[in-house]
Amino acid sequence: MPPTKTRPRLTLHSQSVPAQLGQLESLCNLVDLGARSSGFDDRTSYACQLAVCEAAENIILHGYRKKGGDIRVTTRSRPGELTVDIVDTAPPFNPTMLPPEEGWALTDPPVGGRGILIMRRVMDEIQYRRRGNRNILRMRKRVRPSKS
Amino acid sequence: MPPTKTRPRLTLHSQSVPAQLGQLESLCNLVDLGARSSGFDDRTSYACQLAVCEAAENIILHGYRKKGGDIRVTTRSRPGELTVDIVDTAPPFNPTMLPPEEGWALTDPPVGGRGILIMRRVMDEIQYRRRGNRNILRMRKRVRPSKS
Amino acid sequence: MEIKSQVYKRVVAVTVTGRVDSGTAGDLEKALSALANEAHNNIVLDLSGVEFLSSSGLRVLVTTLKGVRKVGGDVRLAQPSQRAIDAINLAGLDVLFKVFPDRESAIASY
Amino acid sequence: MEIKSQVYKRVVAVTVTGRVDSGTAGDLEKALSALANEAHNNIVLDLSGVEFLSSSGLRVLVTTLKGVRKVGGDVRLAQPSQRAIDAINLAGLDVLFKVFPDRESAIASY
Ligand SMILES: Nc1ncnc2c1ncn2[C@@H]1O[C@H](COP(=O)(O)OP(=O)(O)O)[C@@H](O)[C@H]1O
Ligand SMILES: Nc1ncnc2c1ncn2[C@@H]1O[C@H](COP(=O)(O)OP(=O)(O)O)[C@@H](O)[C@H]1O
Repeated sequence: MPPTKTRPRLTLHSQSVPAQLGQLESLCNLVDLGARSSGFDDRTSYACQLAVCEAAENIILHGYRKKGGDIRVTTRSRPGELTVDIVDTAPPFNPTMLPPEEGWALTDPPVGGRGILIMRRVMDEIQYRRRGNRNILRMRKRVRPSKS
Repeated sequence: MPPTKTRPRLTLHSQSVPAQLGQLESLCNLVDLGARSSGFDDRTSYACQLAVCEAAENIILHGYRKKGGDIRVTTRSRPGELTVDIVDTAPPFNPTMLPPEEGWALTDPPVGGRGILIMRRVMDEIQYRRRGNRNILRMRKRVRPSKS
Repeated sequence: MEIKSQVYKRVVAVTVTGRVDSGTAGDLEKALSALANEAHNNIVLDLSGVEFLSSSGLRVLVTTLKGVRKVGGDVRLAQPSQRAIDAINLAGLDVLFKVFPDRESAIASY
Repeated sequence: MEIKSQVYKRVVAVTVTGRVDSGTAGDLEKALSALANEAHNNIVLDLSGVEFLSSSGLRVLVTTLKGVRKVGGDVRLAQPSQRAIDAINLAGLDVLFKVFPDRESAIASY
């Protein structure tokens, strides 16, 4: 008889905030909640917070610019896996289409362009969809359970 | 009727050590005992230790030189007053006869001659006697009782 | 975020604590460029108390570095927190900054 | 007495702890003159752990000071213990040494 397949417990956290830089810390706290629900350690949670913060920062600065709008962040936690959806209604932008970073000389380091690099390095998957007037950015982070 | 005059309690500590530099710490400990018996605080005790250590060091280095001999240190403690006798059988030397320090230029500070200066600055009285083959150096330190 | 700086003869030690993101990076930029304007170009950044460092903060670090390098200065990091190190590494900027285990050795490296 | 030294680019920080009297001053002299021989002439003496400092120890400090001054160096004191300060003051040598409240500012003063 095959073993009974039980679906791992799913935990959701979701928050919608106005697109303001002062809200970034609040979004980080949400991501931290989600990461903890997935059983991630502090360092992994921090990496996820960084990645989401970079995405949200871009939406505020490059997406909505000075115009207002909202950002909704939803986390889905399963043991060892965190999925984060970041949804906004700014003009369409697909960060997954950006070409990979070009090399640079130590004598002339790049001043910007670190945000999407950080997202890519932290996350295992990044998907972009446009639905109606919404940008939906889905990021996924997996952590192997440590042998304890 | 005049008030009864009670002589303040006297505490004695005494130790004889071979004239070796390695014994200085032991003499310091004795002086510390005496200073505590006089009710001195840590800082005042330290100053007394410094002064006695300088005298003993001189006896070892300039008095006995390489030749052997003993140094006896005796402390007499009364509340607020410490008397220390330092006795040796090295050639006669009267440190109280040394002229006071001459001024020196900041550009050419004196390398030595600090020992007797320290004794004089720490102690309220320094007396020297020669008895038979013995140098007897008596130092006295007084501390006003603090209003507590 | 809190910024404290200690100006020495040849070096200025800047202590940054708390959260450095796009909400606060502007203040850091102001503080660091003020020091550069006063010709304090040998900078030690004490990042031991940094709790969050986003790309906006990193941008300030790199901008400052490029500025002081032009006049022979440098930005060196003292006892960065694990979070500061992680952010710098993830951004691929670890090659840019000399890191020292304590303020003393960072200051004495100039 | 224990002596530790940390050699930096322009400064060497020497930490002296314990009892410095004629029984131990010779070792301090050896350590400091070895540094001078290697042309480490900007010396910071961390005296925070000094429990006793007799004229023999002070003699070493002054000798070292005179030696390094000849080649443009200095001996500066970092966070001296109250006992170290008392000995230096009683010996009237406080005018010779710059004193700093911590190692960092002493090192950065060069
Ligand atoms: N949500 C967005 N809407 C529009 N443009 C964006 C968005 N996110 C990123 N971009 C563009 O992609 C570039 C790279 O972004 P990023 O790697 O985060 O670096 P930075 O924001 O420091 O420039 C940005 O400079 C911007 O031109
Ligand atoms: N017990 C002693 N016997 C003989 N000479 C002494 C004695 N104590 C001190 N002196 C002489 O007095 C000088 C000054 O002593 P001091 O102030 O302690 O400085 P230092 O010992 O560093 O020279 C000594 O150099 C020594 O010539």
